[in-house]
Amino acid sequence: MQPLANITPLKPAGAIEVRNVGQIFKTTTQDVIALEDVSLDVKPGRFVVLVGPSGCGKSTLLMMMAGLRQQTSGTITISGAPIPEPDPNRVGVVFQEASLFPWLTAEENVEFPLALRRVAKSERRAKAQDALKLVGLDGFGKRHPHELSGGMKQRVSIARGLVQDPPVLLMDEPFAALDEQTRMTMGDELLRIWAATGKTVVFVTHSLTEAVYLADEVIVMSPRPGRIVDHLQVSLPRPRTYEMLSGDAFGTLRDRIWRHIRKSA
Amino acid sequence: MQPLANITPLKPAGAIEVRNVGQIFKTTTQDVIALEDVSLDVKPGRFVVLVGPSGCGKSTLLMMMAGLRQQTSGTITISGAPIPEPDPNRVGVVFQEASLFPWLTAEENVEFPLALRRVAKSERRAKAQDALKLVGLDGFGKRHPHELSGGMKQRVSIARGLVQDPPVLLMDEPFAALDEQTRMTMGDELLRIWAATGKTVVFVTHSLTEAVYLADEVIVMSPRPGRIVDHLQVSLPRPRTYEMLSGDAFGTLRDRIWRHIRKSA
Amino acid sequence: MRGLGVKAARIAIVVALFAIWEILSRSGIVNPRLLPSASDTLATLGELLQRASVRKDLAVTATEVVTAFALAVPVGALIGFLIAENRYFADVAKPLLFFAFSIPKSIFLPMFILVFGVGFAQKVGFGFFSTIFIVIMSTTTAVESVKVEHLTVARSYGATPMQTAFRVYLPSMLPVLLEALRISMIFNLTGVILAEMYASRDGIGHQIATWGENFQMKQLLAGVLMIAVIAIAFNELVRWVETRCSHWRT
Amino acid sequence: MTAATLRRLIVIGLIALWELLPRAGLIPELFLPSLSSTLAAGWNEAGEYGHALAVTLYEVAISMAFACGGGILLGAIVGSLPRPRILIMPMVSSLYAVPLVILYPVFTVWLGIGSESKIAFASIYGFLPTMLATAAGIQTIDPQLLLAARSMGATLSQRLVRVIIPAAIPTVLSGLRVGGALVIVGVVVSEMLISSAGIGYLISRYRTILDSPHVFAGVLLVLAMAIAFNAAIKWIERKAAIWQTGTRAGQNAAEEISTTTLQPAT
Amino acid sequence: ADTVRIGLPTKTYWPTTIAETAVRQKLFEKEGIAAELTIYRGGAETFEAMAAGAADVILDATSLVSAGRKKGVNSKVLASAATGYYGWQLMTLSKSTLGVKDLAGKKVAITSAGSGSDLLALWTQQDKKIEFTRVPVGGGGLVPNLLAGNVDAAVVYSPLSFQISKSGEARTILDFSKEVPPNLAAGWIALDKYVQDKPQMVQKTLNALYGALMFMRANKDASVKLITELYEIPAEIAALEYENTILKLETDGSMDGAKIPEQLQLALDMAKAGGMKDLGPAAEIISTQFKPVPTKP
Ligand SMILES: Nc1ncnc2c1ncn2[C@@H]1O[C@H](COP(=O)(O)OP(=O)(O)OP(=O)(O)O)[C@@H](O)[C@H]1O
Ligand SMILES: Nc1ncnc2c1ncn2[C@@H]1O[C@H](COP(=O)(O)OP(=O)(O)OP(=O)(O)O)[C@@H](O)[C@H]1O
Ligand SMILES: O=C([O-])O
Ligand SMILES: [Mg+2]
Ligand SMILES: [Mg+2]
Repeated sequence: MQPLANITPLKPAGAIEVRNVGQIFKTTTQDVIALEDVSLDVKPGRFVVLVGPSGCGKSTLLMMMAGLRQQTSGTITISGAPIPEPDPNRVGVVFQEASLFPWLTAEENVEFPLALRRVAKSERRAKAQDALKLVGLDGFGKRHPHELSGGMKQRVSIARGLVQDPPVLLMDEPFAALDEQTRMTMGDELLRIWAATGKTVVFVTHSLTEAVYLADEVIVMSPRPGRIVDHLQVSLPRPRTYEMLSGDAFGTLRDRIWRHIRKSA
Repeated sequence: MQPLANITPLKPAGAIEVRNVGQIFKTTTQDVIALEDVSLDVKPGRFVVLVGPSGCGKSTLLMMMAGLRQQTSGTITISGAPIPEPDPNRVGVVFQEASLFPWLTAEENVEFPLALRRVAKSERRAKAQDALKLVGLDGFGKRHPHELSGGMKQRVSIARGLVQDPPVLLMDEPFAALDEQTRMTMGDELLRIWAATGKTVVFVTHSLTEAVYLADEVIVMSPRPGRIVDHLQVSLPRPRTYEMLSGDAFGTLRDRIWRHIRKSA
Repeated sequence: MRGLGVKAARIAIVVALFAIWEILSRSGIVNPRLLPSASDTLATLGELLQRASVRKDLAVTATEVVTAFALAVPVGALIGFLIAENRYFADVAKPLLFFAFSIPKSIFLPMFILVFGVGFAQKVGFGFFSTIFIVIMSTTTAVESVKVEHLTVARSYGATPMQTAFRVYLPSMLPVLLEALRISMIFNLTGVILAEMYASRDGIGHQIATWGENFQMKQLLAGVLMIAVIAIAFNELVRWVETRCSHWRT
Repeated sequence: MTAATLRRLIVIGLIALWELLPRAGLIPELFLPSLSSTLAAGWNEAGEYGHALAVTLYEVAISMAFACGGGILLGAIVGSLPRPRILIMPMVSSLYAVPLVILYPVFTVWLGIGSESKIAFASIYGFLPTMLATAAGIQTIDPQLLLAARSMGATLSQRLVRVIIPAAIPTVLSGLRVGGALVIVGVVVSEMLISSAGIGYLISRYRTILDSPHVFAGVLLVLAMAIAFNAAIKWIERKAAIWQTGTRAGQNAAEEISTTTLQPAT
Repeated sequence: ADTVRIGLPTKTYWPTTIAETAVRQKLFEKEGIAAELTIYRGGAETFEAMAAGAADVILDATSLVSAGRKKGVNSKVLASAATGYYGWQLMTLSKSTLGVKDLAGKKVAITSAGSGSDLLALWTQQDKKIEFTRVPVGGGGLVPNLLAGNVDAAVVYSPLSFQISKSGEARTILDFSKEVPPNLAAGWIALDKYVQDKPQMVQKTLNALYGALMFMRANKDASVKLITELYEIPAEIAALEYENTILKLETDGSMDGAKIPEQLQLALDMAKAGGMKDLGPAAEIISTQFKPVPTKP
């Protein structure tokens, strides 16, 4: 991990503070209140999962944390400082839509963030290879996006997010297009990387099982306007195992979330 | 449903026959055998779910059934006739990526297939409204795709697929970006429409629960090269209920599929 | 609000340009005989527009320009579309057409007199000839920039070639196409005026040539301004269409 | 018949017509001298034409750098910044609407009648369409790609070079094609109007004294430049084909690549 | 009535004034024909237009007729119009002290290579035995480049020459109308085919044109007024144009005259010196078929 110049000693790298944040979209027809009065504290190194019905504002919240969109009201700080601009040294993003560059190969897409930082060719090739191996795309590096399946594209996009290695990683439904087995493997891989690097992860998913399996905390949102309706601490021990899925603690948490979603969707 | 001119009396509308189909992609680096010797018979009015690990060739198979891509070997017939060209009177497709036209509103996107057939303005507006309501996007008709969330876009795309009302409906991971509640509601809606219209549906999903819940038959594929490794009949009674999910029959089927996926992913 | 600001800024820039022009000329930084002041030029412009003959010339030129444009754009767009759509036709015609584009058209002015004589048909013919290649090329590129997945969707719904053209190609190419339309108009206008300057009985190009050769700078600049205003008016019209059609872009 | 064969037949047909029509007296030699007499005229004055070609090529090369390089760069910058785009683009395209050819004789006052004025004129003539086409192409770029690049901390120049230009490649290439062709036209036309060197100068000088074979020898050289330019663009297009994946142009290019790789090289 | 299409090389050039006068005085009507005037970019373009069949009778440099014959365009000079370069002057800026002799090694602006102004520049070099650089700047570039100091002198046509002389911007250092020996520089021209098909039309056209010249000679005020209007110049300049060009033109037009072959040959020789090749003998392009009978207003 590269040194972070712009953090204050009091707020360690990776802390996220969202204070009374609102987001209003102006459209041609009417104004849309996407988020209203959202407050949220994520301690460094936590794995936080965001769930909520379609259109409740999860992606919008992530975009604001990434500095890709400015909130209409409220403040957001990452590692103690506001984020008026995207800052890859503080935050990395894996988008909901794969957003690969069609003119680059899978490998080159993964290398892209490193190339931006002028990492030496050989080093970035090696890192890209590792990341592709991690997402199970060993040997697909030379393909262009249009030659990949939907799930493969999404995995390339995840590899691109991982290779940047920022203290905060925002992931927007990264596993949505994956089969259950791949999804599990990748979830475990992600937890391994997270544990090893101490990153803060904010992860959006629609799978409640996945949410509980991965999270330290689950944040549940309701739509129109998007609000936080619940904030659960998942106190299951780590490492998580698939046996836990059938345990009571797991079931209780999952049910609690499910009731929220059911109500608001 | 409109009358079908080009079906033979022997092969009723909605039958799908896939015989020894293979698909080889030529890429700049090497040739990719995406599918090999795939054979499959779908009787009219059946609900067939296709599962398999990422990159096994599900989308490719669907594209060939839709006449959007020609197989390298083998034959495919829909309602008794080959499908060298897309034919919206025989087959409708919901694509894996929403592929909405950015210059049209949600409503206009849904109306698109009807507009192509010169359906009267008022009629197609009414149909589009119905379809949007069905996918829970009542009131979002006037928005453009870039003003919608990922899940909303996917639902518009589903509405677009439903509005054309063909005897065969091919759906490629249509619910991937939806939360569990919406997913369930939409699954039930789909089953209702299916039961009422007698359509043949081929449905791709990564959720094994969803697969068993929806299907008459589940077809399991393995990757590189893509082959059919199992073909299950789901004999659970209809209408399906959520209580069945915890039943033994359900668990057995799910486990059987899971073992295949586990092996090949 | 933002629209107003942009308008104000634009007007400010135009005013500033005229002010610089005026100052350059009045202060003698540029010889006023070579660059008459903006105010003098505008006064001359007003005076010229009073003349029935000038108005008639403008009408003649406008008719030629509009006719040539109305012919060149659909024909060119059709050919361009065919090139993009049909591999065989493209392989035959594309290199030849692209090659023809890079030849200075004015070399062929005498040929047009040979074929059409001197008159309306010759001006329109040359305007057409000056415009069609750029229309063809731009259409081809615009077609080629269309996203494959959008075509796939349309294909899956059984869109006819016509429907694909109007419902997929046209909207997705619109920004490129409208830009092409603007440039085409400029070529068209230049073509017609060159033809008028070369041989004619009337038309504004004819006048401009005379003013230039007689060193009547005020009239020359006023004439150029006249043409520029026409071209700019057309530009703005296209832009208006563009903003009406492209609101979905962010 | 393959497309290439038909195309060659057309070209051969045109060449044959060029020789035969004047010979048969169907077109007066004044308008179109036969190809053979044109070639003879060019050959007899080979030195003069060679010198003129050198001058013209020099002017074309420099103008090309200004027009295409500058046009693509500025088009990409202006096209990707919404504010300047809204403010500047209308003014730029309006500026281009001023028929410069008419004012060219006056411009020579400040630019002289040497190569500088040709280069200035041709640069402007080719620059604006290149810039406008590039800027328009930028607008068709998927905004999601720019968002992704921004999230990875791409600076403006990195976004320009690594995202905007590659994504706009089909339009940029056409801008290049149009701009480059216009540079050739611009240089030759300005030489024809006012100059004492270059192919355009020879064309208009011989034209004034009705020496049509020499006029067409000059035209032939212009055609040769156009052919060379087209070959260069084709080469660039082939190099850039890989960038165009996901668009129609990319599909065509990919087909082209696969057909050429499948065919034995003969 | 049958229409004759008259081709004129530029607007502000005396043939235009004459043809316009003929139209306004209804001289063509009096001959029972109609006329359609077309103005071209220059002499070569006018000649091409005639060759293309877009003009029937043109006024142009006689040398082009000779050059055209070698290019498959058969035409003849039907009537002599001017034996001098009236109003053409070699000019420098007023503040310049250069004389003709001082131009050696300097830059002199001409309109374009091979044009009338080029011919005169070449003649000056030969006659004065000096060498200078001829710089083609186009008609529109002559005065601007002179004023801007890009060139040291310029060969200027009328009435532009009168205009900038009168305004005090430039002064004449050589008056070609006086210095160049009389030669048949310009005449009325038609294709042989047209002459053969419609000799009557040609005769009537020439009658009207020479009638117009006669009218102009007889009506100074009306003529000056017409020039003022056509050229958009002050009346005093128009008067100069009238005095110095219109009144100098050939009134007879007949190609029978004893001096004609010699004067025409001189014109061709000058053209040869100017770079024209393949010029035939003068006799080849003389037509004596017509003698203009000026139409009375
Ligand atoms: N650019 C925009 N203009 C207008 N409205 C927008 C825009 N972007 C998002 N919205 C609206 O804001 C709301 C929240 O959108 P967002 O994409 O954050 O949802 P989400 O929770 O990520 O949903 P999903 O699970 O479907 O991805 C939605 O109602 C959407 O329509
Ligand atoms: N145009 C293409 N060129 C080359 N290879 C391709 C192309 N399209 C698909 N493939 C390859 O074919 C295989 C099957 O792809 P397909 O998209 O059918 O997979 P899928 O089963 O739908 O996967 P997913 O669940 O990830 O969507 C993949 O290995 C993919 O890389
Ligand atoms: O020749 C021109 O098109 O300017
Ligand atoms: Mg989202
Ligand atoms: Mg797929």
